[in-house]
Parts: sequence; C-alpha cells; structure tokens
Amino acid sequence: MGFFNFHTNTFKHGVHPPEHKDETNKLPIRQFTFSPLVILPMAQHLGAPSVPVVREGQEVMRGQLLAKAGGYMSVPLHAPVSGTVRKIANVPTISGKMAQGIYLQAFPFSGQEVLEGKPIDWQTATREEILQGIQDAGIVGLGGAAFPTHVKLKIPDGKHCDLLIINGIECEPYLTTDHRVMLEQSDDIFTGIRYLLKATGAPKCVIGIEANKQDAADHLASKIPPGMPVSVQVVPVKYPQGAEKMLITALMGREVPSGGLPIEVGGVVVNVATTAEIGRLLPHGRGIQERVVTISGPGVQKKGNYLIPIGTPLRYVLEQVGADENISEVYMGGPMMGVAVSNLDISITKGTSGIVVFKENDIKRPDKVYPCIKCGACVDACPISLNPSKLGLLAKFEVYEEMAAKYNLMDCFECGSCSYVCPSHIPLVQYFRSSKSIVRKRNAAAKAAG
Amino acid sequence: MSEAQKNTTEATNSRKMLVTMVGIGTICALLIVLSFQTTLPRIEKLKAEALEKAIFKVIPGMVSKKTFQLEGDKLKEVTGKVKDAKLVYAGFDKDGKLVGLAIEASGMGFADAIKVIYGYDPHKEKIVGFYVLESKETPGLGDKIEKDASFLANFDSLDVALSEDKNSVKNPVTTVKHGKKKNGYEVDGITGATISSRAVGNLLKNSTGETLPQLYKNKDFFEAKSQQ
Amino acid sequence: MQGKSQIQNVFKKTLNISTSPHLVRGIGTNDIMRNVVWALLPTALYAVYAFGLSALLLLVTSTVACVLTEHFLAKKSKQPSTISDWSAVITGLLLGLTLPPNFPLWMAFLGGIVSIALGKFVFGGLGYNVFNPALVGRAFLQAAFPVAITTWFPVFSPDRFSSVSVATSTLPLMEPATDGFTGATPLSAFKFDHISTDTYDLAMGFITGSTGETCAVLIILGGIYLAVRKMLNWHIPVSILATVYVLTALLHFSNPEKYPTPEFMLFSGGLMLGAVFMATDMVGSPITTAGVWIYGALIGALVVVIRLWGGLPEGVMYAILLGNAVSPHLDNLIRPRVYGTGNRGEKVRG
Amino acid sequence: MSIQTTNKANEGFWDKLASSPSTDEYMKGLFRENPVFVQVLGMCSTLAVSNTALNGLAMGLATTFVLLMSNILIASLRNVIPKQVRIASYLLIIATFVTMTDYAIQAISVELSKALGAFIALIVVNCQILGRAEAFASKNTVWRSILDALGMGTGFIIALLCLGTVRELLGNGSIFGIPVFPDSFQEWVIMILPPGGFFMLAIWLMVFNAMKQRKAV
Amino acid sequence: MNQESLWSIFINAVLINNFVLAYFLGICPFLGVSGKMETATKMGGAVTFVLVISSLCAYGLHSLLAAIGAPYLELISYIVVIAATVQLVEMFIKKVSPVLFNALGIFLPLITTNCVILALALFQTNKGYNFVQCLVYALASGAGFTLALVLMAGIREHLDLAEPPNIVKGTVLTLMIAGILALSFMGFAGLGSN
Ligand SMILES: Cc1cc2nc3c(=O)[nH]c(=O)nc-3n(C[C@H](O)[C@H](O)[C@H](O)COP(=O)(O)O)c2cc1C
Ligand SMILES: Cc1cc2nc3c(=O)[nH]c(=O)nc-3n(C[C@H](O)[C@H](O)[C@H](O)COP(=O)(O)O)c2cc1C
Ligand SMILES: Cc1cc2nc3c(=O)[nH]c(=O)nc-3n(C[C@H](O)[C@H](O)[C@H](O)COP(=O)(O)O)c2cc1C
Ligand SMILES: Cc1cc2nc3c(=O)[nH]c(=O)nc-3n(C[C@H](O)[C@H](O)[C@H](O)CO)c2cc1C
Ligand code: SF4
Ligand code: SF4
Ligand code: SF4
Ligand code: SF4
Ligand code: FES
Repeated sequence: MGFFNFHTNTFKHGVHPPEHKDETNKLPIRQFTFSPLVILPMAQHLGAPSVPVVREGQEVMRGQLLAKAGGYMSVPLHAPVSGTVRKIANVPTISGKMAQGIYLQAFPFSGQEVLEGKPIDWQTATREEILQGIQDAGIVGLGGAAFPTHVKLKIPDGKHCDLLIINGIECEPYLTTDHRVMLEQSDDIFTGIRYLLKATGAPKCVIGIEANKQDAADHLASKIPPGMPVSVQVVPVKYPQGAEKMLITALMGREVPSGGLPIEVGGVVVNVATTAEIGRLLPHGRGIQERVVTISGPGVQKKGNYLIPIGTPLRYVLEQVGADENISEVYMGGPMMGVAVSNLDISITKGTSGIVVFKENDIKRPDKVYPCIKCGACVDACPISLNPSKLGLLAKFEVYEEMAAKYNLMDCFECGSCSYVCPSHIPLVQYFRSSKSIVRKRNAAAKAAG
Repeated sequence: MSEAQKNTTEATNSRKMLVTMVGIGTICALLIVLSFQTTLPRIEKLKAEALEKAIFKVIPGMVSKKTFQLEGDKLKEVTGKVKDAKLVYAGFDKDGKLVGLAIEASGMGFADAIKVIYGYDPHKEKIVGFYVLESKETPGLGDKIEKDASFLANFDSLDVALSEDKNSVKNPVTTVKHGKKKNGYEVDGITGATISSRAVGNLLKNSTGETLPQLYKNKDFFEAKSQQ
Repeated sequence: MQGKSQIQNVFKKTLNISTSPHLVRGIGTNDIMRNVVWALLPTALYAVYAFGLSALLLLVTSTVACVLTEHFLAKKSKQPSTISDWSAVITGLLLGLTLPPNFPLWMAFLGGIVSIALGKFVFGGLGYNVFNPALVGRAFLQAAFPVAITTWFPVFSPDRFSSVSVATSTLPLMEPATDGFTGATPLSAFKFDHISTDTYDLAMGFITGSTGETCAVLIILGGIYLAVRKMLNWHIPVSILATVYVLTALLHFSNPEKYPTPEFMLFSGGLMLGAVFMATDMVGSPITTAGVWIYGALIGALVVVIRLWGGLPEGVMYAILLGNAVSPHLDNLIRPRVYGTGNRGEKVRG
Repeated sequence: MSIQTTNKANEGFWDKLASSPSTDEYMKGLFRENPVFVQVLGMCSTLAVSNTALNGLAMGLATTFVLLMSNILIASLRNVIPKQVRIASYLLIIATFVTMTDYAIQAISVELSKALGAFIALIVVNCQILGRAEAFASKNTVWRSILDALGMGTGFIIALLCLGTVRELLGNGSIFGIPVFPDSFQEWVIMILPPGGFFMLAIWLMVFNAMKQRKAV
Repeated sequence: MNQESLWSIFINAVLINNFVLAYFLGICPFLGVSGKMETATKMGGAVTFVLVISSLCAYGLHSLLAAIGAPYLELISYIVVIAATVQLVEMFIKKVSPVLFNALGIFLPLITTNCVILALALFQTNKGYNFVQCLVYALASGAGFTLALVLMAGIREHLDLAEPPNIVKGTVLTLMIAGILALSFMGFAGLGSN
C-alpha cells in the first residue's frame, strides 16, 4: 500500500448495466405458497453432497433433518415442509445432470410449524460451538456461491480477521433480495453479526451497501444496537462491487492476493441474507428451510420478493407468479452471473437469489459476432485489470498455457463485465470458463504425471 | 584409434589444411591481380573520360585541363591520382588562357547525399556550368535537378561575386520558388522537387562560400599558369 | 393441482440457454462504425461545399472502391461479405478526405483498392490490420504519384458546382493535366517561404488543402460527438494535440523567426483530421490508456519533427503509420498491474 | 524425373532431353527450386537492383558468372579441401570471382557499375552462392555442378527479370529503357522506390504460391 | 574525406536510409528471425556488435591496403579478416562471459557472412569516413537494423493471433509489412536537409 494509493471507496474499472431494481425493490417479502411436491438435490452447495438419513415413505416434520453433512466441506439439509419422503432418487439439477436427491410430498393441510433444535446463545457459546451451530443449521452462502459458511468463518492458524464485512451490495440487475432483507430483517442481521463477530474474532464490522439502496443503509444505521462495533458504508453503484475481492478493495483499500483468500488481507465477507439467516436460526437451533428470492423480469406478472421453501420446483414457482406463455429465457440468479435454465423441473436451492424471466424479443441478442476491434472496452471494464481482448484471441487460437502463464487467466473470476461491454459480442467469459477448466485439467494431469 | 595414430592424423590434417589454404589463397591472389591488371587501364580511362566529360561540360570553351590540389590556402598542381584531397580542375582554352575552374561539392538531398561539379568563371565571377555526379533523388521528381532544362539553365550564369573584402560571397546562392527568380544569384526552384532544388542551392552556397575566397587568394597562381 | 397438463400448455417455448452474462451493452461494432460515418459526414459535406463536384466525385469514388474491394475479396476467399459492418465505408471516406480535391479519380480508385487489399485484407480483415488502411492507401498513392498528390485546387472557386477539375477526369493510367497549383498549402507556404496563415481561416476552413482537412471546427465537433458516445478514445487526439502544442510552443518561443506558432501547427494540414479520426482507429492503437498516451505523444512528436526538420511539409500520415507500427509493442510492454499481483505480475502477500 | 519408362526407343529427342538427369539438374533451378521465389535466398540483391529490367539482367548475369566459376572450382577441388576449412576456402574463391566481376563491369561501363553499386561486391555474401557451394558443388561432379550453377543462375535471372520488368514498366513506362506507353502515361514512382520492391516481390511470391497450390490440388 | 556531421550520419543510417528498409540489406535475417521478439532483439544486438567490430577491421584494412598499394585485395581481405576476427571475438566471449555468449553466440558465426556487415565495410570505405565517423556509422546502422527488426517482430507476434489469407501467409505477408514500414519510413526523407 504505497504512497500513491488513493483509496477511493470503490474498485477500479467495472460496468454499469441497467439496474431494473425499481420493479421489485418496493415490494415487501411475501410468503410463497407451499408446492405439493418439493425436490431436494443433495448437492445444494459447494463441497461434498449431504447424505440422506431418511427412508423412502418416512413421514417428516418441517425442520427435521433429512440429510447429514457429507464431511467438513458440507452441510446438512432440513425438511422445508412436513410431508412424506416419496422417493430418494436422481433429481434434475441446474447443470443439466441428474444427481441424488429427495422427493418430498407435502401434507396437504398441515400447519407447517417448525421443529426446534438445540439453541445456541451468542453470549455464552464458544467460537467452535457457533461454527458447529452454523454448519448444523445447513447454512451456506446465500449471496449466490453457496459456499459452506462455517468453512469460510474458520480463521486459519496464524491469520486473524481485522474486519467483518457484511455484503449488502447486490450489484446484479433485477435482484432486490438483499435490499428487502436489510429493510425487513434488521434485527436478525444484527443478531447474526453478533454471532459472526464472535466466530471470527473480528474487532469490528462494516455493512457495505450500494448507493442505490440508501433507504436500507439509513434503516440499518438507525438500528445499530448501542455499543456494537458496526458501521454502514455506502459505496458507488458499480458492477461487480458485490464480489468479495472488489468489496474488500472498496471498503478496506486492500487487494486480495492473486489466487489467495480474503483472510490473507484480514477480511471476511458474508452476505446480508446469510447473516440474517444465522441471526434467525441459531437462537432456536433450527435448520434453514426457505429463503428470499426475487422473481422479476418482463416475463412474469406478479414480480416480487418471496420467501420460498427450498426445493420448490421452478415450474410451480413460475405458474404461481403468472409467467407469460412465451417465455424464452429463465435465469437462476441475475442476468450477469446467473445460469440459464434449460429445464423447469429443477428446484429452488439455497443458492438461488433470484429468478429472472424473459420473453422472446425482450433480450437484445447479439446478432453477429465481429472480430475483436481492439476497442479496449473490455480492458476498461475488467475489475481484475486483465486484458480480455488478448485473452480472447489466445483462447480462439487455443494457446491456453500462454493465457495462464502470461496473461493471468486464472485470476479471471468470470464476472462477465468484459462480455457485457464488448461491441463485437465476443463470448469472452465463455472462452475463459472453458480455458480455465482446460488449464486446470492439464495442470492436474501434469501433476499426476509427476 | 590409438593416441599416437590420432596425433599423426591430426598433424597431417593441419598440415593439409594449411597447404590447401595457402594454395587456394595463391590461386585467388593470382586471379585477382591478373584481372586487376588487365582491367585497370580501361577502368582508369573510363573514369577519367567520365570526369573529363563532366569538367568539359561545366566549363564551356575549354580545351585542356590541369588538376590542382587545394591545401589550406595553397594550391599545387598534381598529376596522376591523389587520395583524400580537395581538387580543383582548371580549364584552359586553345591559347592556354584560363577559362574556368571546376569544383566538386556535395550536400544532403531528399533521399541521400547529392554530389555535383560546377564550373566557375573567375573573370565574370559567375557559375557557368553544373553537372550532377551522383544523386539518389526520386526518379521523376528529384532527378529533375539533373535533367530539367529550365533548372539547368540557372547555372549558365549564376552570380557568385565576392564581397568587398573578398572573404565571402556577396550574395550567397539561394533557391526560390519556381518563377520567382529576380536576382542573378537566385536559383529558380523546381515545383514538385522543392527539396532537391533547395539542396542544390544550399550545397552551392556552402561550397562557393568556402572555396571561392580561397581561390581568389590564389588568383596570381592561376594567372601564372595561364601564361605557361 | 392440475398437474402436468397445464404446465405443458403454459410454456410452449423451448427455453434458450446461453452462458452468462446474459445482458449486453447493446452497442455493436457495426453501430460504432456507422456512427463514425455520421460523424464524418459534416466534414465531407463541407468539403463538397468548398470544393464542389470534384470533391464529391472523389469521395464517392474512394468509398465505392473500398466497398467493392472489400466485397470482392470476401467473396473471393469464399467468406460472407463483410461490407455490412460499415468499416470499409469509413476507410473509403477517410481516404478520399485525405486526398487533394482534384485528385484523378482513377488514382483514388487505385488507392481504395490498395487500402483494403494491402491495408486490411492481407492481415486477415477487420480488426487484425496493424496499419491504418486508409493511410496505407494514401501512403501508397503519395509514393506512387507524388506530383498529383501535391497539386491543389482553390477553395470556393466560382464554377466549382458546374464543372469538375480537368485533373479529376484524367483517363486511367494517364498523367493528370495540371490545372491546379502546387505547393501553396499553408504548410508548404510556411516550410519553403515562411509565410504563416491566419489561424481563424485555418480553423474555419477558408484555406485549401486536402479535401477533408480544411475545416477543423467540423472535425472537432464530429470527434466530440463520438467521444461523448464512447465510440472514440478521446485520450488519443488530446495527447497528440497536446504534444504538438507543447513542443511547438517551446520551439516558437525559443526562435519565433524560424518556428511557427503552436496554433498554426494545430490547425494546419491533416493534423486535426488525423488526430481525431485516424490515429483513433482502435484497431491500430494500443489498448491500454497508458499505452495510448505514449502512442499519442509519439505521433505528436513525429509530426513536429517531420514538419519542422524533415524534407516534407506534412508528416501526419507517416507519424500515424509509425505509431501503428509501435502499438503492438506498447501493448506488449505496458500491461496494467493485475489485481492482487505486484508490478511484474507476481503474487502479493498480505 | 522420367515419367515414360516404356517404349524408350520411340522417344523423340526432346523427350529424351526432358527426361535426362542432366536436363533436370538444369531445369530444377528455373521454377521448382527457383532460388528467389521458392528458396527465398539472395533477397538483398534481388530487391535492390531490380528497379529496371536492365539492372536486373546485369546483376543476374554477374551472379550467374560467379556462381558458375566458383561451382566449377569448388567441385574440382572438392576432394582436396579439408572439411574444417571448407567455408573459408569457399569464401576466398567466391570473393575472388566477385572481385573479378566487379572489375569487369567497371571496365564495361561506368553507368552500369554506378547503377549496380556496391551490390556487385555484395554477391560475395549472397546467401545463394555460398548455399550452392555448400549444398551442391562440394558433393557433386564438375559437370553436374556446372548444370546446377547454370540452372540456379537462370532461375535467378528469371526472377530478377520478373521483378525488373514490372517495376520498370509501371515505374518508368518502359522495358529495357524502351518506352512502351504513350507519353501521357503516369509513372508509378513507388515501383522504383524501396517499398515498391518489397510489394512487387511479395506479389510475385504470391503468384508462385498460388500456382503451387493449384498444382497441389 | 568526408565532412558529414556525426549526427547527420546517425540520423541518416537509422531513419532515412535504413539498411533494411531503404537499402535492402540484411533481408534474409530480417525475414528469418523477425518472428519472435526475443530472437529479434538478440539478433539486433549481435549484428550491431559485429558491425562495430567489422567496421573497425575494415577501417584498419583500408588504411593498410592503401599504404601498401593493393586496393584490389580490399573485398577479399574484408571478408576473410572480418570472419576471422568475429570468430576470435566469439571464442573470447565464450571464455569471458558465457551469459553473453548464450545470448548472442549462436548468431555470431551466421552473421559474419551476412551482407549488412560487408556492405557497411564497403560503404564506409566509399564514403571515406574517418575513424569516429566509421564508429558512429556502424552503431547507427546496427541501431537502424535493430529498429526495423524489432518493429517487424512486434508486428509479427501480434499477427500470430490473426488469420491472414492462406495465400499471403508467411514470407509474402512479411514482405508486405516490410513494404508498408518502408513507406512509413519515407516520412523521414530529407530530414536535416534544411
Ligand atoms: C462477480 C461477482 C459478483 C458478486 N456480487 C455479489 C453481491 O453483489 N452480493 C453478495 O452478497 N455477494 C456477491 N458475490 C459473492 C461474493 O463474492 C461473496 O462470495 C459473498 O458476498 C460471500 O457471502 P456469502 O458466502 O454469505 O454468500 C459476487 C461474486 C462475484 C464473483
Ligand atoms: C515518394 C516521394 C518522393 C519524393 N521525392 C522527392 C525528391 O526526390 N525531391 C524533392 O525535392 N522532393 C521529393 N518529394 C517531396 C514532395 O514532392 C514534396 O511535396 C515536394 O517537394 C514539395 O515541393 P512543392 O512545394 O514544389 O510541391 C517526394 C515525395 C514523395 C512522396
Ligand atoms: C490525416 C491526414 C494525414 C496526412 N498526412 C500527410 C503526410 O504524412 N504527408 C504529406 O505530405 N501529406 C499528408 N497529408 C496531406 C497534407 O495535409 C497536405 O499534403 C498538406 O496540406 C501539405 O501539402 P504539401 O505537401 O503540398 O505542402 C495528410 C492529410 C491528412 C488529412
Ligand atoms: C474512431 C474510429 C476511427 C477510425 N479510423 C479509421 C481510419 O482512419 N482508417 C480506416 O481505414 N478505418 C478507420 N476506422 C474504421 C475501422 O476501424 C477500420 O476500417 C479498421 O481499421 C479495419 O480493420 C475507424 C473507426 C473508428 C471507430
Ligand atoms: S451475488 Fe450476484 S446479485 Fe448478489 S451481489 Fe453478487 S453479483 Fe450482485
Ligand atoms: S470475466 Fe474475467 S476477464 Fe472478464 S471482466 Fe470479469 S474478471 Fe475480467
Ligand atoms: S471489448 Fe471486444 S472488441 Fe473491444 S477490445 Fe475487448 S474483445 Fe475486442
Ligand atoms: S543467422 Fe544467417 S541465416 Fe539466419 S537469419 Fe541471420 S543471416 Fe539469415
Ligand atoms: S542477407 Fe543479403 S543477400 Fe541474404
């Protein structure tokens, strides 16, 4: 951090896609109806899949443990509704592959009250108890990555956390989940922060919020419990401010080393919804059963923010919100980083922050891919300061080694800013994604070969 | 191969190497000297003819020439070849009277150095002839300085009279835009080859400025030569 | 629940899948190119107003030559024609704008062919060319026909709308008759006779010169339009013009006799058109901002050197071509520090 | 080489000539292994002196002479010269013949020697000559080396003429100094300038490439 | 005798009459090793180095031959002496600095028989440069050669990621670029003539 480092409250480069947040950011969170059948893949998170602990035909209560963690890098899964386990078999997933999962048929008229577990008190519990509690509650990052939160919160020996960052940025267009959570669940958030401060040992906490959610910032600032070392920091609107690395740069003025983790510069980043969930579940020892999802886009009638049980099939969701019959694209997550869905039989998972639906002709499809004209727009957009133009050409000519060795391919975190701005409509991110996996495979092969 | 054997083959090898090299060298030297000797007279003749032709071109009315070497302010007659010397060629008419001096000059042109020879009439104090010895100027443009009749006409009579104190040229030669020539010391430029024609003006200015005062100091020397 | 039957009715379409990001900014390469053409039109129209029919024919010829060549070469190499991306139109238009208004049409046509074939096609077409195609064409013409390309036409001649210059309609392969005059542009007037021209006249375009270089004001307006729309990298013209201004100002104040005023340098010759529309061709300029500043400074410095000490009165074209030749190096040498790495790209800790 | 294997008796003189190994030794240099267009050797003089047809021809003849003489000498001495000093001896031999040629040209015409300039002397380092010495003459009989030198020389002359004629034609409106176009022809000055040399050579190479490709298909 | 100023010799050899782009000298290495930046810079360095050495050799030889009156041995002695000297220098470098040898070594023997080297020797003799002028001329020619080579290498590396039409791939394209570079360098014509 030299003399010339003028810390500017944000990161370098980035893009400004149209936000489309007005359509849902005024709509309070509403409970979604229970679908008659929920489908629960065991792999809802990064890491090892959960392992079922119920039998086919078994009746379960809402909140009851359905599957236990499949290891340290894994979390348990709880029943989102009371009902009968119909089948334990392969279920469709978003990647298009089938994977093990549970079909749970809801009782038609049950009250759906929740089973309580062993409560954890933030004042008395130890660090380890809190981390265990977070794992037992089945909590993974709700910001989209679905990384098991307890793993992230475990500070490695010799490192310490200077700052806990609560990520309320929500830079994806259309999505307003975190915005509503911050407005409506401030108490849960602050309770969650207490657990997190204790778990990480951080001396203080900052909630980072983009300037387009000033109301949420004001609301949270007014609710900070006295004496709590928490502040709210408003940063300029820019995609991908919400990405961990960018947020750390914006709030701490530090850069996460290439290939490294945030803790190496003393930061831990947790999404607001994740925080709220921790604050809500741990005092009761419950497991996670539902999450807030923004449903938006020109293809749906009843846009809004809904509290939807995990496992609710996408098809059911779309029927309930009145999707247009000519829908042509459905994205899980936002349009910048989300995944396009090919099959409506998949279901809402813990990582689903939004569903954005487009009809035909809503999206301006690039008609034609032109050659790179070296306009530099991508270079000016890339938050990592890579040269996507050069990388794109190298990928086209399949010089993967050079991409990694000389042009820092592996530092690309696929934010999509470059593809977004490219006037020649070159599928840059797509190139980088496949190049990265090829490089990884080759490196692994090289390692295996000794 | 035993050590001894190896040594002997190596010895024969290097002896053989030496012998062949010397042999080839001798043949080559012979060939070269032979061709040099056979061509030399003709080459000298051609070169001399070419120079002679140039000198005759730039000094109208001359029939014989003498070559002088300019060393500082001194002139001395030379015969045969001299290297690295500044030469001045004097032209005489059939009565042995000095009609002009030919002087070589060079300067940077558009593409590369331009080398010229010009004739100077010390009686009229004028440049009376001009010939380009070497130039790489662009064909069709810059090479007009060799071919363009109206440009060459500049040098039939170009005023280079010395100043009162005889230490410099009164009006240094300058090139002006085509059609703008007003004074006797101006060179009428070539449209489309402004740069080359200016370069010619410049190199004449430099050469006359340096050489003519020196020659003036040796006026009597030439007079003496004329009488011979 | 009605179950499956309803579901099938509701969603008739099969879903499109694509990889993220699913949004695009919406400005396509063809849009950029088309806008450059719009931005050039005022300059072109002024040229027609100032020089009349000859200029109109010239611009049409060079543009048609470029577009036809582009189309023909694409077809010849069994590829779909690429003329719809408008880049060939820019090349043709710019080529025409850098030639004298009374330039023989057959030469302009030849220049168009050279621009596209030698300047663009041999490198692999749009985006791959190293040198600015229009300037490759012009440089070729200048070396091939140095006299015709330095023969000028008076501005606002009274019969400019009723007749074309004799030179314009020269038969192919033939030498143009000289009804224009040579060497009277402000730059050569300065270089050879030390006559300076009024800056106001230069800026407004009351002075003769190449077809498109006369009216600096319209060129700047076109540039601003593009810069505002983010279709042109404003760093390039600014760095070129600033370098020229500063260098000339230093020289001028050290010796006002010998060196022209900086204003004269900025508004004379092809500098404005070159800096705004030609050096900015993104294909031939460096991709990083730091690289672009160096590129601009280099071009500016070369323009000053060639104009003031070189043999030719004007050097913008050569300066830009040399800048183009250097830009791959600039891209290679100047790489922004990658996030989370040290200056030389190694990993940083802590 | 020889395609017709049957019925040798019926072969005419030309057929025999065409299929004889000696002819092939000569013919290969013309096109198949043309030193300029195929082997891309000796580019410097090719470009520098091909601005007119006459210069090209003169340069081609001079080079052929040097090539021929040094090939003869090297081939006849090939069993005498030890391996270690062969390059040095080749250089000596070549330099000798070049010096002779240089003097000969100076003796023929001042104009011509001015036009060819230092490029006559530079024949010494023309990659082509040393290349032929090393690749061919040092391994073959005198007779075959003569054929090889003549073939390569002719190929070189062909290339120089190809370039020289087109450059002179467009750049000067003439061929061998004889005007071919009407007076009002506009010369393409670029053709006699350095860039024109590069472009013209590129175009001829392209033509050769295209012919090769067509043949290959 | 030649009065040219050192500055003008330098500018002339680097920019105006660049050995490669205006005099067509060293075209083979220019075509051969301009594909990669790294080899190009090394080749440039090696050529400059050999140019300086051979320029000194030629200067000495010329004086010597003039003194003994055997100008006809000029060409043959230039080529032999230059080749021998470079060989010696090469051996010397190999002993003294293996690093430098690794960088330049492989190029040295190839370069000696290259026309740039001999041409420099001949040109400087023709122009009658004195010792210092020769040195500047050698350095400038080397710099000019390196400049052309490096510019070309940058462009060719850039074009490794392009798809030129098959028919121009390789030497043809390189020659065309050389032509365009030569065109661009024409902007320097007449530099210093006024
Ligand atoms: C391009 C990109 C943009 C992101 N934007 C956000 C964001 O706006 N909000 C957010 O909470 N996480 C965002 N993330 C995820 C964060 O990097 C980080 O994983 C998350 O804040 C950690 O919180 P969680 O584990 O509780 O989800 C983004 C990640 C990427 C790669
Ligand atoms: C390829 C080319 C070659 C040129 N060759 C010469 C030349 O040999 N001599 C010269 O004076 N100008 C030469 N010029 C310079 C231009 O003709 C220049 O514009 C002209 O000299 C300006 O003078 P003007 O005012 O008479 O037109 C050349 C220009 C080009 C493009
Ligand atoms: C963008 C642009 C670049 C130009 N570059 C050159 C150049 O490099 N050399 C040149 O002689 N003329 C160039 N021109 C044309 C000159 O501006 C024109 O020749 C100038 O007015 C000087 O004319 P002169 O050479 O007859 O004096 C260029 C024109 C434009 C519009
Ligand atoms: C700002 C801008 C300037 C341009 N300038 C030129 C130009 O000077 N010459 C040209 O041939 N094309 C120009 N183009 C068009 C295009 O980039 C050009 O045809 C490519 O060089 C062909 O690959 C320009 C385009 C833009 C957007
Ligand atoms: S996960 Fe997506 S929506 Fe959430 S903050 Fe990050 S980019 Fe924005
Ligand atoms: S996707 Fe990768 S290369 Fe593109 S902008 Fe994001 S980080 Fe940079
Ligand atoms: S944005 Fe697209 S066209 Fe522009 S430089 Fe990047 S890859 Fe090339
Ligand atoms: S080393 Fe020799 S063969 Fe190789 S490129 Fe250089 S000159 Fe040509
Ligand atoms: S390098 Fe000059 S002839 Fe080969």
